[in-house]
Amino acid sequence: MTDYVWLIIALPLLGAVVLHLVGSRLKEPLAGYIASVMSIGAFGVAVAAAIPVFKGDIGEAEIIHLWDWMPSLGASFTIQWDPLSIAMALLVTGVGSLIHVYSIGYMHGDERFSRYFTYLNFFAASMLILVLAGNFAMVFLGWELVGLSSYLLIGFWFTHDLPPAAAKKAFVLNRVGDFGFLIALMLIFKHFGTFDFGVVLNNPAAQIAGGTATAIGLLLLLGATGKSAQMPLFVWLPDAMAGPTPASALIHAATMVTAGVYMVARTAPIFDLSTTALTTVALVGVVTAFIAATIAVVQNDIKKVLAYSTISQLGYMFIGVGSAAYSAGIFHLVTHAFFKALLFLGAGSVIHSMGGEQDMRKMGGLFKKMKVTGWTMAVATLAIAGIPPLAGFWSKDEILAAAFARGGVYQAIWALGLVTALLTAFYMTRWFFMVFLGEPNWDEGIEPHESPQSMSVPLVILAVLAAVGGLMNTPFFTGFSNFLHPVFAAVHEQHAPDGTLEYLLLAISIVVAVAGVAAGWLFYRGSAEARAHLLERYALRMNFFENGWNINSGYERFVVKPLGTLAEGAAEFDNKVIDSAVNGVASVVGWTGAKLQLVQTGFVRSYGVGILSGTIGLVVWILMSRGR
Amino acid sequence: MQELLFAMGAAGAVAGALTLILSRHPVYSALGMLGTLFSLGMLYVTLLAHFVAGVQIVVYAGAIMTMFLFVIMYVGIDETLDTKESLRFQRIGALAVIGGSVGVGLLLATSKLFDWTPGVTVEAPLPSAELLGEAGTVESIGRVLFGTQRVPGNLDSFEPSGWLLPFEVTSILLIVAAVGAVALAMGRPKRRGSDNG
Amino acid sequence: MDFPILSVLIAAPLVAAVIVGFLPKNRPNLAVPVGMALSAVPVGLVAWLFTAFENIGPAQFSEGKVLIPQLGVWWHLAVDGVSLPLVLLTAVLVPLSIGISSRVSDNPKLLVAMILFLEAGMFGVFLAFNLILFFVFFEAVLIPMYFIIGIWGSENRIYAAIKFFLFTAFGSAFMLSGILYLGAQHLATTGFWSFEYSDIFNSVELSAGAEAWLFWAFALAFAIKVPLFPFHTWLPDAHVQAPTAGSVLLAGVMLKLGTYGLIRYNLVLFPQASVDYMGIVAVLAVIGIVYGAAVAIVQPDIKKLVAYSSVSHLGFIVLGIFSMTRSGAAGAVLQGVNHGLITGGLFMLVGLLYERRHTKKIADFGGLAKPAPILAGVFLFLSFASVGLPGLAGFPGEFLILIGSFGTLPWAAVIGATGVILAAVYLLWAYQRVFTGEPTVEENRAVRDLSAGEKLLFVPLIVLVLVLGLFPRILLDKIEPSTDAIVEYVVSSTSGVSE
Amino acid sequence: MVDPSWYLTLAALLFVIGMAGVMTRRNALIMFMSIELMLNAVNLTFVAGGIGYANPEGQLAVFFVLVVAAAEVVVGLAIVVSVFRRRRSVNVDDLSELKG
Repeated sequence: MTDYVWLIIALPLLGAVVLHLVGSRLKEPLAGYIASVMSIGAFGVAVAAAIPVFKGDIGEAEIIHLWDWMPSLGASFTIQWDPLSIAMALLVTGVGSLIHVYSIGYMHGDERFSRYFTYLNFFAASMLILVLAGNFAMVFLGWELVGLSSYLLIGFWFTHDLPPAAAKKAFVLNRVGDFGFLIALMLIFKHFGTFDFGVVLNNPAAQIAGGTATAIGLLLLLGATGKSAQMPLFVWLPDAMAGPTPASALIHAATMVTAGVYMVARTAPIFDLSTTALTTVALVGVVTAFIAATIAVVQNDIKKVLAYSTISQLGYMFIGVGSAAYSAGIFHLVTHAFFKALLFLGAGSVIHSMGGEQDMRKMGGLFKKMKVTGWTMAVATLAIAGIPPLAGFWSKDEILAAAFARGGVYQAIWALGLVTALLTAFYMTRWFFMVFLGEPNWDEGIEPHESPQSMSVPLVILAVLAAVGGLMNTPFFTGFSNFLHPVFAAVHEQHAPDGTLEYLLLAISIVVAVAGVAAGWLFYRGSAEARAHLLERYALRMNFFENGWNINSGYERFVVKPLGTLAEGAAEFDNKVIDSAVNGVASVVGWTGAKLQLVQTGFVRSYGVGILSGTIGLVVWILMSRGR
Repeated sequence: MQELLFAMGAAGAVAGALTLILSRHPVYSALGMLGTLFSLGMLYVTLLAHFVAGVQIVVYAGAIMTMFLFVIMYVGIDETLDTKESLRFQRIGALAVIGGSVGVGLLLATSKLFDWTPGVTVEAPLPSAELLGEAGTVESIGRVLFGTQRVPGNLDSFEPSGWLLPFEVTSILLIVAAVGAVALAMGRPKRRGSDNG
Repeated sequence: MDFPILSVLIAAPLVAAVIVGFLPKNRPNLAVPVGMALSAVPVGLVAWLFTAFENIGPAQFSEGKVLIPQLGVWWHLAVDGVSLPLVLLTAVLVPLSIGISSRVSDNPKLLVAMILFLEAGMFGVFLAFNLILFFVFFEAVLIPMYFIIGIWGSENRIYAAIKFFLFTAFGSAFMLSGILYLGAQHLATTGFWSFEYSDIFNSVELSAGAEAWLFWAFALAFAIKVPLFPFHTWLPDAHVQAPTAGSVLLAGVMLKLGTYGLIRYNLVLFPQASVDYMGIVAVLAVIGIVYGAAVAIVQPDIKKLVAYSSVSHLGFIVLGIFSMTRSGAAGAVLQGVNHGLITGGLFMLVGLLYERRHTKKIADFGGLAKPAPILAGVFLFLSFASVGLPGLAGFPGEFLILIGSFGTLPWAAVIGATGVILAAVYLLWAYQRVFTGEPTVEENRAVRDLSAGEKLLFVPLIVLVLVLGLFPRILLDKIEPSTDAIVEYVVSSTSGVSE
Repeated sequence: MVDPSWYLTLAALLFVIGMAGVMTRRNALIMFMSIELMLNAVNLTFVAGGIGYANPEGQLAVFFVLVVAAAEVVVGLAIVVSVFRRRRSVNVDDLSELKG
């Protein structure tokens, strides 16, 4: 019935192939149109295929087998079409389509315009492979392909120095995570003998004990921390902002980085077997959320703030899935995709109109010049800050409530999450104020202007989604959770508490969000001098936060440098020890030969002596052996 | 009588040999060699190997030594080499080899380690002079070499000996040697650039 | 009698070499196109072989003629799932390596003839089912490669050629003694000499001690060829000095002679010893993976970097073979093909870079993606394939190996998996330094992109890398029956493998 | 009749003298003659041995030795001549190019 869903992957892939082959011969907007059509087409197919599921006509997950990949491992190209993958597919194609359209305006004039859309389409296809996969091997395929497209898009402007380095850093750190994923896959195969979701995720307790589940869970988490930029591997994401902004919006905010969350939710049956793994997920999430938020507070780059904010919000999603509130985590993933994509696109719009300027200290007062962007950003800021009834509020609150309800260490997580929520509201308000309100601090000659329609229309659509998207899952109407329920039917899902406690937690969330926004407003409404004075007093501590808790330099000092030294040492060892040993053997042989060759005097008479003494020796030897 | 002949021949041979290796002038050496060859021919006669004796005189003393003298003359009879030994250890080595071989010989002569006469005991009477004389004739050697005709004139009764083929093959060796000698000694046109002395 | 396809397969390149040798002296430009055209004949033969091949375990297309009856030496050729992919790889890589030599000015005729001679030898190694015949081919391939390195190599070529030759010949000496011992054992048990693979397999009974030393004698020869740590130092030297065609065939095919030998001979003839020592070999393989990658990271020379990456990748293959699991062995064979295509392609690119810039130092390059975007793109594509990106050819083999070896040697698989990270580090870092940024040096700005002819050379590689990445079944269906049978035999006839 | 062992002893003596000549003389021609001497000594043993065993084949061997000696002398002297042409010397110590 829905076996045409492979088109969802095929269309963007086709777009990528076509653009790759003929893109350089196409006139500028055409490439963008083709790519956008492919993406929108995929969205259309996804919607069409989702309708029977929405209607409830299809209860079970549908498995569409395409072809065998590595049959002996149970690895095949198989699409699993169930509510979770539907949600992700709709999100990827939907938000993706908007970003495609937006990019037509944003990338206008770039000399590698068509190449950009090749990559974008390719990314969409890869991400769809990831979320539609019906077995772990195919997930891994998508997992790596999104890494590749991320690499290509971050390093898109390859003639500059920063993007290629950032791209490589992103890929390598992702690989570190993949290392964990890979070992998890090995464990899975060892215990299940296949990678098929249908086998592995269908009552895994029958095959593996708690310890194995913990191991698999933690290893999957390592993979997820790489892809979803969590502690301790998150350092690549801020650097990844070197790529084109719409790509950041799509890859590093809305979709790819959420793959880790999706992964944990998808493997919920395994995490369900291990409290340890689950709690670790939540702890990683909350620590990341808090640290990233503290860093975001002091960033001055318009995209870096959003990058750290993304990391922080991803942390929330991890808290959600780590609290076994899987649908809450996915819900936040969706709402976050709306408002964070919106924020990035808005940032892109600002950067576009400011001629590439990214330093917020050189902005300010843009609201008047860019009405559409300003308004949509206001919605997005409030949404992420958690002001009801915008999207961010509902999802964040549900996560925190679920964590609180779980009790124990989770209540500490809840508390820290709340602090982070406060920080979030604060730094987003700061962001909005620095960019859009206050006095203009533009450089000479910059004439801010509203962006073209291809950019502003997606902004508006996303703003609407960010505003009302949260309403699909509130304490009063749990539509989204119900929709996802079949996926998590077999696991012990944590739900937010009911009744009074629920409303109390709701109230606390509102208070915190408002307080954060108010603090930001109060602080950044005032004069710049007063702020500067205050900042000076805490400059030292600010440096620490500004440098991202020195995690980057820590890596440099404790990982990269030692590894480099080790590699140098190995090369030296190779040269000095192993190769010298080989050459040593050779020279021993050579030396022996040189010594032995002295026997060859070249004088016939010496040879004569040798021959004759040998003859005598032989005679003696024969006689001796005869005589015996 | 025989003992006297043997003593004379032996003395001549040894004297010639010593002349050969001790004289500084190669012509004297050649003459010494010649003496040895004649003495050996005489000894062959005492051994009743008349044909071998004849061949010895004709081929060795006649042909081979003539060739030696030819070459000696060609390279110059005044070619005398310094008697001072230039190679280290060469004399010592030579002495050791000679001493060793003499030692081994003496050892063998005195000890009974090795029985020299398989098939014929030492005590057995030596074959008669007639029989031996028979053995040294051209005819008997020809028989051994080529085989025998049981019935004279009847080719069917011919029994070849195993020596026939090897003996004929030696002719190939001689031809090859002759060709080789011609090729080597023929004055080659000097090739440009290849002469490194 | 059926058409002796395998003998013809070996004869075809030899005939081609002779034809190339008789090309007119005054038209040296003819050698490369003629050589390529003639090397298409084996491609066609192998393609036919590939389609006619049945997906069963035992060897097929067996053909034999006794050469030395008294010693049981036969001209016995056959092909099975272990050798077929490697034969295919050889047939594909040879035309490409001839094509990449089109700019060789110094006696191209001889070079092409050497390459064709080499091809015949490599076919022979993979197809021989008689130990003596195998040994003869195994040694014969050294000769053309020795000349290819020694004549057309760069500055230090003589050193590299001799090192390559002596190193490999040293190992072979041990193998030869092992082969002779096996023949003599056959004489002792059955009363007549035989070096036939099947005879030795069926009738030679070995004591535990004999099996152990024979295992090491064969393993040493193959370990040097592979090359396994610590016998690898000839490889970087040989690769750096060799001309492009030499590097392509060296990395692409000749290293596989070693891994092929390990499967065909060590595993099957000495199963108990293989199981006994699988840990030791796996340790060496894992060291090779990590060590090769680590050394590759800091190489200042791009060709050396690719060479050390081969050490790392070949470590994976050996690990797969000695995991004694079905997926490990199948993955090892598959990875052999994939590595050949990918690394062969990388060496071709490095050769083109050298042609353009006359340097192999990474530091001399920079920003080449701007003047030569297609070259950069192909390099990046092959780099990602080499890194093991799923969907490209490098992945299925590596994945099968890791999954398989985790079953029996979990620690090795885990440590080996770090090689996956390191591969990304060295290749992407190299890409970054060579291709990205703004070209600073004037020569780099003027680097020519791939010409049409050069593009054509990479088309088959790229297509194959994609096809094998997405549809590895094409090969796996042919590989698995044979490797499964081998692994099952080893596991069932020994004790000590715990899966 | 003299006992054949006397002949053998004489042959051994001549052989040793020939050996000494080969080892100590530098003149290629004298070395050659020494070698001829050794061959002759062997011939003597053949003949004497043949008598001792009453076997004419001992004498037969002499002919073979003779042929070999003749061939050797022919080629050897040719070599000496051609070497002399090049180097104006028959001193074998000058000919040490084959030194290792």
